[in-house]
Amino acid sequence: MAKKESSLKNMLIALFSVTFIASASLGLVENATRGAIAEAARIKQEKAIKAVLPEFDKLGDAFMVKPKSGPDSLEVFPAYKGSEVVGMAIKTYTNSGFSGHISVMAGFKPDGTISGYSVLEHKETPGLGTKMVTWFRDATKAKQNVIGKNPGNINLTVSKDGGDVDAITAATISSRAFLDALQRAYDSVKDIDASTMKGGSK
Amino acid sequence: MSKFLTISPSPHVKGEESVQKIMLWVILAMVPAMVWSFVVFGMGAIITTSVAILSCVFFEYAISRFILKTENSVGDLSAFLTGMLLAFNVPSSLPIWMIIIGALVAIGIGKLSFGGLGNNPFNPALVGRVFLLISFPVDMTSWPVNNNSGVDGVTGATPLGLVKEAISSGTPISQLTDQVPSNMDLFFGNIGGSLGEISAIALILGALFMLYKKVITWHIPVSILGTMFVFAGLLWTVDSEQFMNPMFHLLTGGAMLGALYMATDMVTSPMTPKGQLIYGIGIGIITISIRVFGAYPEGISFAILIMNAVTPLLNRYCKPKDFGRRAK
Amino acid sequence: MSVTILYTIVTLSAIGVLAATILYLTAQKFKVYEDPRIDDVDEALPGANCGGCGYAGCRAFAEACVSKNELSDLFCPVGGNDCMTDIAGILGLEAIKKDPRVAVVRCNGTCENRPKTNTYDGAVSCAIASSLYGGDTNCSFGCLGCGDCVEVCDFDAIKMDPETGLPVVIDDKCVACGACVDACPRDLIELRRKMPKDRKIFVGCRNMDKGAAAKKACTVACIGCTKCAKECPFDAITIENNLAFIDSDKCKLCRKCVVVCPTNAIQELNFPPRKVKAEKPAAKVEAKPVAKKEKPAATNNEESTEPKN
Amino acid sequence: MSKQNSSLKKIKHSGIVSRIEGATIIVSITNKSACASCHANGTCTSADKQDKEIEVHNYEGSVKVGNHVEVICNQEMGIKALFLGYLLPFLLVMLVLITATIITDREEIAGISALAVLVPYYIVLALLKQKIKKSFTFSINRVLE
Amino acid sequence: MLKTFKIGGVHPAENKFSAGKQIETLPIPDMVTVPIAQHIGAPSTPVVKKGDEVKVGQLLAQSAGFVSANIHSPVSGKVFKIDDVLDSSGYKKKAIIIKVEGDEWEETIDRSTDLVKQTDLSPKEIVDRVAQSGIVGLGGATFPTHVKLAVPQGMTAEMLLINAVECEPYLTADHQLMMEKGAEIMVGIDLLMKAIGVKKAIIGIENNKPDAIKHLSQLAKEYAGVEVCALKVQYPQGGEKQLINAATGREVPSGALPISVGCVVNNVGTAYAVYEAVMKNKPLFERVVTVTGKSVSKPSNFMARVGMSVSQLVEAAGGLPEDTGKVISGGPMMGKALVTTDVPVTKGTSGVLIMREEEATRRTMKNCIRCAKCVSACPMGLEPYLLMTYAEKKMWEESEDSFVMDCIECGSCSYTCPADRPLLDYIRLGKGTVGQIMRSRKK
Amino acid sequence: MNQMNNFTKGFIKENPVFVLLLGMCPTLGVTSSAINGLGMGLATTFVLVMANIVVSMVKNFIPDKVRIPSFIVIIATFVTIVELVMKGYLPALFDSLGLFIPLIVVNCVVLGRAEAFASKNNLLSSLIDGLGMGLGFAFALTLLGGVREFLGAGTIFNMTVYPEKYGMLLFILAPGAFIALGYLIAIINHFRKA
Amino acid sequence: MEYIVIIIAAILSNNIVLAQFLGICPFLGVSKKISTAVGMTGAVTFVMTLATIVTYLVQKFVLDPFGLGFLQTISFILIIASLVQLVEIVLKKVSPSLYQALGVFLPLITTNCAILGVAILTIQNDYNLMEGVVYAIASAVGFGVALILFAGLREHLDLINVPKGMKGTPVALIVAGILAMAFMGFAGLV
Ligand SMILES: Cc1cc2nc3c(=O)[nH]c(=O)nc-3n(C[C@H](O)[C@H](O)[C@H](O)COP(=O)(O)O)c2cc1C
Ligand SMILES: Cc1cc2nc3c(=O)[nH]c(=O)nc-3n(C[C@H](O)[C@H](O)[C@H](O)COP(=O)(O)O)c2cc1C
Ligand SMILES: Cc1cc2nc3c(=O)[nH]c(=O)nc-3n(C[C@H](O)[C@H](O)[C@H](O)COP(=O)(O)O)c2cc1C
Ligand SMILES: Cc1cc2nc3c(=O)[nH]c(=O)nc-3n(C[C@H](O)[C@H](O)[C@H](O)CO)c2cc1C
Ligand code: SF4
Ligand code: SF4
Ligand code: SF4
Ligand code: SF4
Ligand code: FES
Repeated sequence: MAKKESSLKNMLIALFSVTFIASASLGLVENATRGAIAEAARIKQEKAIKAVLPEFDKLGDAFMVKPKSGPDSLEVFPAYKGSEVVGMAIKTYTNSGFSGHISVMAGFKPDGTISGYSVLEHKETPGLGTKMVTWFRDATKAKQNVIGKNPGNINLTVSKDGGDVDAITAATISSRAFLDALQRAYDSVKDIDASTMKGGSK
Repeated sequence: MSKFLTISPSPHVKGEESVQKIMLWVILAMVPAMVWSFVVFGMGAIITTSVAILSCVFFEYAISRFILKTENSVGDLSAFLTGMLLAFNVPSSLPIWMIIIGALVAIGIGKLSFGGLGNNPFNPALVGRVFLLISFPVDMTSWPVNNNSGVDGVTGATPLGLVKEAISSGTPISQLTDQVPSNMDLFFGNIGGSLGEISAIALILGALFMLYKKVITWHIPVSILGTMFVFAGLLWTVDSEQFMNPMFHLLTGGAMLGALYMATDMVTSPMTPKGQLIYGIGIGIITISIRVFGAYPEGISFAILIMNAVTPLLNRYCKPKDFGRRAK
Repeated sequence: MSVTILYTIVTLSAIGVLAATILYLTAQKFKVYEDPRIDDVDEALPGANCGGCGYAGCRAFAEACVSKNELSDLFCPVGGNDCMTDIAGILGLEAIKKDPRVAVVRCNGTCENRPKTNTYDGAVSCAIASSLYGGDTNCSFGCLGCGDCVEVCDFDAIKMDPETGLPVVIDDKCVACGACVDACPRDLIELRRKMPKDRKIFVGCRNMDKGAAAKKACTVACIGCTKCAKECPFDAITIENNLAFIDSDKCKLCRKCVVVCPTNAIQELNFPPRKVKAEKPAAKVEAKPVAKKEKPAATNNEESTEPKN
Repeated sequence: MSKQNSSLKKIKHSGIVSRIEGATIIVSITNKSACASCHANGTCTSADKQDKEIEVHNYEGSVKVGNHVEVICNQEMGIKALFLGYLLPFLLVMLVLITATIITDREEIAGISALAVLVPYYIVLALLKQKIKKSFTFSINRVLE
Repeated sequence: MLKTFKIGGVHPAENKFSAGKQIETLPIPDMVTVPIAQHIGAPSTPVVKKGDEVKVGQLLAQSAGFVSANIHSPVSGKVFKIDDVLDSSGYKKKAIIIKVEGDEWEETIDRSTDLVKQTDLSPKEIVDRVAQSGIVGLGGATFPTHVKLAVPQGMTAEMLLINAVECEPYLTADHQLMMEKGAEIMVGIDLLMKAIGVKKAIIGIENNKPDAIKHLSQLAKEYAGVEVCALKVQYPQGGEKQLINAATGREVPSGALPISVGCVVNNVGTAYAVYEAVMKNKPLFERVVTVTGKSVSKPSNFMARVGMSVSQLVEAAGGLPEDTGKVISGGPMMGKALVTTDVPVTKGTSGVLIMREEEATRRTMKNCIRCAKCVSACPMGLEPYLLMTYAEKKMWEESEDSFVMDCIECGSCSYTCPADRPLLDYIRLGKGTVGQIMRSRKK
Repeated sequence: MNQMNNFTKGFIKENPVFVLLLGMCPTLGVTSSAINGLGMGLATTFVLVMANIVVSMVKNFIPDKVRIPSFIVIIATFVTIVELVMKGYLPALFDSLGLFIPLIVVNCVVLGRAEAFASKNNLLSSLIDGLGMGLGFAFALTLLGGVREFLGAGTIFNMTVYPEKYGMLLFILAPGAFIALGYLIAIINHFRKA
Repeated sequence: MEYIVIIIAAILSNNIVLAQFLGICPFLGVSKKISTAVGMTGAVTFVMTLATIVTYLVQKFVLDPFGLGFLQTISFILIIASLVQLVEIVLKKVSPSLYQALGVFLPLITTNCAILGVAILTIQNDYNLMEGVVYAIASAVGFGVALILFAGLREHLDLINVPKGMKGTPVALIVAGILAMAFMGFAGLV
């Protein structure tokens, strides 16, 4: 087939059809994947929440709280077993990581003890700062494990700064930042009276 | 006359200097600091130094002989010197295999990849050291405590590390006075740190010898230390609770070692006095910036490497004093 | 169909058509129309980028071929006639045929033929040695042996023979780019017509001194005696400045001149041994000039036949 | 700087004489895109090439159409061109952007007015066409072939 | 502090073994070889032919252009032949070979040793005499002196500088000449001042010749405007640009001649030759030559006739030692290595230096370690390490832009380089090639 | 043209990364591990193959002068598709490749092949060419990622080879990317020429 | 303060070339001469700023309101490509001589990852317009710093005898690697 010559009409037609087809197919693909993308995001979030809280059967409505320090509000997800609040997952953050922003999902039992955490987003150095993903929940190392501890009772800072938690070797900065994020979460929710949030309100 | 006459273009006489001699003078200049490190850190220092030197010399020989297939240049002693400086830049407790990796990086990547002595744009020993620092931050920042008894295994912080920790956790400097060693201790080397950097006096003695032998000129050391002093001094005047005094900055960490022995490496520093002054000022500013504002307690290695990268530009734009060309 | 798809189509088509129009307009305004034949020619070229054709590189040569639209003064010495025929085919033009050429070193001043009189100890560079003095022998026309020619050859086609101290051209690798010709400060290297089986006959000497002086400096020097010129049936030999020169375009390899030369200055390479001489191989060893002269021929032979099998 | 290499002060570019109009020689140079200096530009055509024509006045030597020549201009000229072509409009855009942000605090207005300021800028440039022309002159350094 | 030039310089071991040795006159040999190219510029044209009888001082070859010089016979005898012979350049050049018979001088030459001070010649006449007598610069460059004395239109000379620096190690010819012929030199200076029309002359002498400084200062008292300037010992103070800079603080601009800063520079030997030519009518056919070296048994200063074989001088100084590795015509920094000692002495031969084998060979070169020693040694403010690289890589444009043409070939860079790089070898190559390119561009 | 040759040339002879030095940003940016390299490589391969197919199909409809804009649109479409699909089904990989997925658009390998090959050849050849080039790219990225992961963390595809404490962290970080690629190219050049 | 953090991060600790790997092609390609490197920096600054402003507006006022975030890639690339070309056309029309001078001085700027990357990152980092612009400028400066340093080093490499196998790209990459390593010293500087 002969090549189309470059007349203005031909070109406009060609261009228009290319963009048209492109946009149409993109729209279709977007349509098709939208559900999956939203689902993936939801699963991710739910997984994170599951990982940090004790067993629950249903999540309540998420709400925002204003932290004591820092500009951005934190999102809180209350979890219920029956109508009992069994814990709250808080999406907290810090900006003092070695490479800036770190986002953590932290779980607290109603009494304020930490039930778990998972690091959602960070840019820390592989091999150093990245260790925080597991470091602070190593049940065999009492001095570095934060699970089951209550920030109200212990000093949630690294031992170098006089606190009760051992920092990651050679990554004190990341450790400090991580603990800062936890502390922020604790401070923002410690005054919420869990019992007032009756489950199944909706 | 038994043989043919020799013909060559003029000049027919040659000065006394040779590459080997220059390197030898630097090595000799470093002996006091080395001896001091042996005294302070004992066996660890001796092992570290000898492993570093041996492996640098070995890699220089092996790589040029078997990979590049060029004449090996072990004889010019520059690999020996690189090894010595590498050892000076690491804690005496560094595992031996890490030292060997450092030597391989210094010689293989830092030097021979560019064609050997004289061609490398970056200081090989520092390439090795920074590589180690980034790759093995834990071991590279575990300092054996400086106790003359030579007991191994106890680690402590360097004065710079101590201060960095304290400041970043919000402790004002006035509360640190009992932890930070006195200037006298810093000067004579009664502190923890990398093997060769601890005793300012030993390093200065050696540098005076190099100055006397005309291996180095005053421009680089003076501009580095001067800039550090002024910059740190400014910060200190602004807030002496947040920032350490300038003398402390000069005497701690690698300031002396870097300014006197590593920034002065002729291969990687600018050619003209003017270029050297700018180079030194750059190193000074970057070093203090990293120390004070950055994540690392010490920044002189990075500062020297960065200014090494600027050196070609300085060579390009800072020309020697001209003769009869000004009018043009 | 969801409303998003509609938006998508509208937005994207708008952006797309707008952007594409701008892109198109620019393309129309600026884009160099690059003759696709340039690519084809470029592909046909050997890609050595040696500059032997006189252009900055193969691409520049390809552009020249296409833009000039005739090939009369364009020739790629590396690709040779085959390559030029291909190019002519691509462009539908007539290629001119050039006889393939090969570099020849016109000096046979080996250690025996040309005794050393001093030792050179300057920078290893023929250009420098040559600007300093007449060289480390009494011949101020001969090879200086620092290998400037070897240095410039991009094709590894010229090597220093450590035994003779003279450069040797490896015929199979030489593409006649002429880089070495320019590099030699003594003008020793000549591009000569390539003959069958790499045979060659040439005057291996550039010494323009008078006969006696030349002969004193080097046993195989050309003394300008004109015997060869008289002998040559094809008028291929001219004598100028006490020096004979054999025009390779006229020479028919009859080897007559070789025999008459009183100093063995004319070299014959890659020929089968002469019957008369083959009978007395022992004589060769005694007659040093001859023996030595055959030497580079031998190396040459070896090297050049090697890649063939 | 008392001494500066003169090669630093000159910018050279080779081109081909495409036309000669009286005293003006028009040299066509191929301007390559940033990617074109990459040696794979044969494979990658996002490496645009554009032909640009450059006018050379007052050349004393003789050239023919088709000659390869080396065109030079001094570095100050390049820097001036850079300033007028990119730096000044950039500064204008920034100025308007900052002012508009401060005054209106609305991003769309600030952004669009910042872009819009380029229109008058280019109009002014167009008006000054002749004047600018005078300050950008090229010369032929040597004939390559 | 003593004066010296502003940048660069080195200080090689002085080794002035022949200092204080009286100038000896050598016996006349049987045969002399007089090259026709003994100066910068066009080779002279022979005016004698084979078989001609010549006398001492008779014209042998005539100046062949503006920058060229006459050549006179150093001996009396018969022209044996005119042929190409190896000269100190290492190439064969044309020379007039004379078989010596007796020692018969031209009558016009005043052979007495009386000091003549008074003359009423005009400047023009002085310059003509200088030109007639074939005087060329004896400081090493052998530039025809009469050309220098003809100050170009539009320029004015302000002062004469006498180059008595002798900064080359080993050489003592100028030094000894000053000690023995001080009075004549002063007259020569007076004549030169007159010729170029200046009232001021400075004699630059390095501080390692205190006796010469004292002696000439004494003599200079009689001459208004002539002063002696003691200089710090520093090579290459003898380079004219450096000398001007050291003595006056002026800088000769790049590519310009000394006259552009109002100076004319002449060597002391030249001044003496001018005296002899003008006052005694004696053309230039002999000069002082130092023969020296660590292994030379009798380092000496000789008055040698042009055309004598270098080997004769060497014999007179005790013969060529067993372990000789190199024979140099001139000093160790600027001199030329000789292929053989069978080359003639010329007007430019200031010394013959014999080096032992172990001194003679260079060490193999290593990579440049960027120590910048060459940069700080270069008296012209160049960057030799770069210039060498440019030459190695054939980057001629960059060489030109880095002012390779300003190099005075003093060799301070090569001397000082710890990596034993043959810097000057390559820079000279660069200079030559760039010079050619520049010339071809002018055309 | 020989289809086999068409396919294999992308691996060594005309490898886009090692030989042609194209698409250096993703090459350096995503290769901190073998798996990331592979993921990025495959994503690029997909775009390359699809773009090649479509371009060779529509080549005759598109007038020369709007070729490049049309190609850009086509490529960008496929990139977006990859982006959407990955986000939906491989969210973890998408997170680690991040910015470099959209940047496939400007990867010269893609546009280059479309323009230089697909717009001149038939569908089958274009498909094979795209596949070969893409897999060559993927191969290079995986190799580089593997080397960096091995040297830096002691693992390959997350399988531990030696204890992590011996790993040279630098190789996982930015400088390691440059250095590892530098030596890889040197080694490959050596063997290619030999 | 916010701006200083953005600036220092983009130039030093998070340098667009040495830490983020954007714009490697021009970094390796246009770095042969220092003067060109300087010119490139100026040109890239202008284009990057413009591109960021335009793409920001499109994202915030076209794509986002209609829920078309997924069209980011395709629309940005088209916009940037045409913007770059538009600048050239306009310049050529309004001042041919200026355009000629630039042509001799600089290579063309084409859409490269750096420009597209910065536009996308501005959106991803949730910068507002002003922050985005500052980020774009700082990135361009960071690009320039890396480019100019590298150009100087390349000129040095041209003058030395690099071992055969390392010549060209390999040694350039090693230099870039060591440079990146040195820049890691700025980590945490903000
Ligand atoms: C390349 C590199 C990356 C680093 N990344 C981190 C990091 O992610 N988190 C951290 O806390 N420290 C990191 N550090 C280490 C810090 O710079 C610093 O050395 C450390 O915080 C010192 O404190 P420590 O040894 O007391 O923990 C890194 C160091 C290097 C060399
Ligand atoms: C490096 C160098 C060193 C020189 N040293 C001397 C010297 O020591 N004595 C001297 O008379 N001329 C020396 N000259 C030559 C002078 O530059 C100049 O040519 C001479 O003084 C001019 O005088 P003339 O023409 O009378 O020889 C030297 C030249 C150079 C380039
Ligand atoms: C072409 C040429 C013309 C010269 N013309 C003059 C002149 O007119 N006046 C002058 O004083 N010297 C003149 N000189 C001499 C130089 O200044 C200088 O003395 C000579 O080259 C030797 O100097 P040197 O021994 O320092 O190298 C000329 C030299 C050359 C090469
Ligand atoms: C004054 C001086 C300082 C030196 N400093 C260093 C150094 O810091 N690191 C190093 O590897 N080599 C050093 N060297 C040795 C040598 O220059 C170095 O190995 C080269 O950079 C290798 O090409 C130094 C040499 C001298 C003369
Ligand atoms: S030998 Fe000479 S002519 Fe032949 S390829 Fe080599 S450089 Fe070219
Ligand atoms: S042939 Fe010429 S270039 Fe080659 S070594 Fe001999 S003199 Fe040198
Ligand atoms: S020889 Fe030339 S470059 Fe070397 S020091 Fe002397 S003037 Fe400078
Ligand atoms: S003196 Fe030698 S080693 Fe030093 S910079 Fe100059 S050339 Fe290089
Ligand atoms: S791949 Fe990033 S600029 Fe080319």
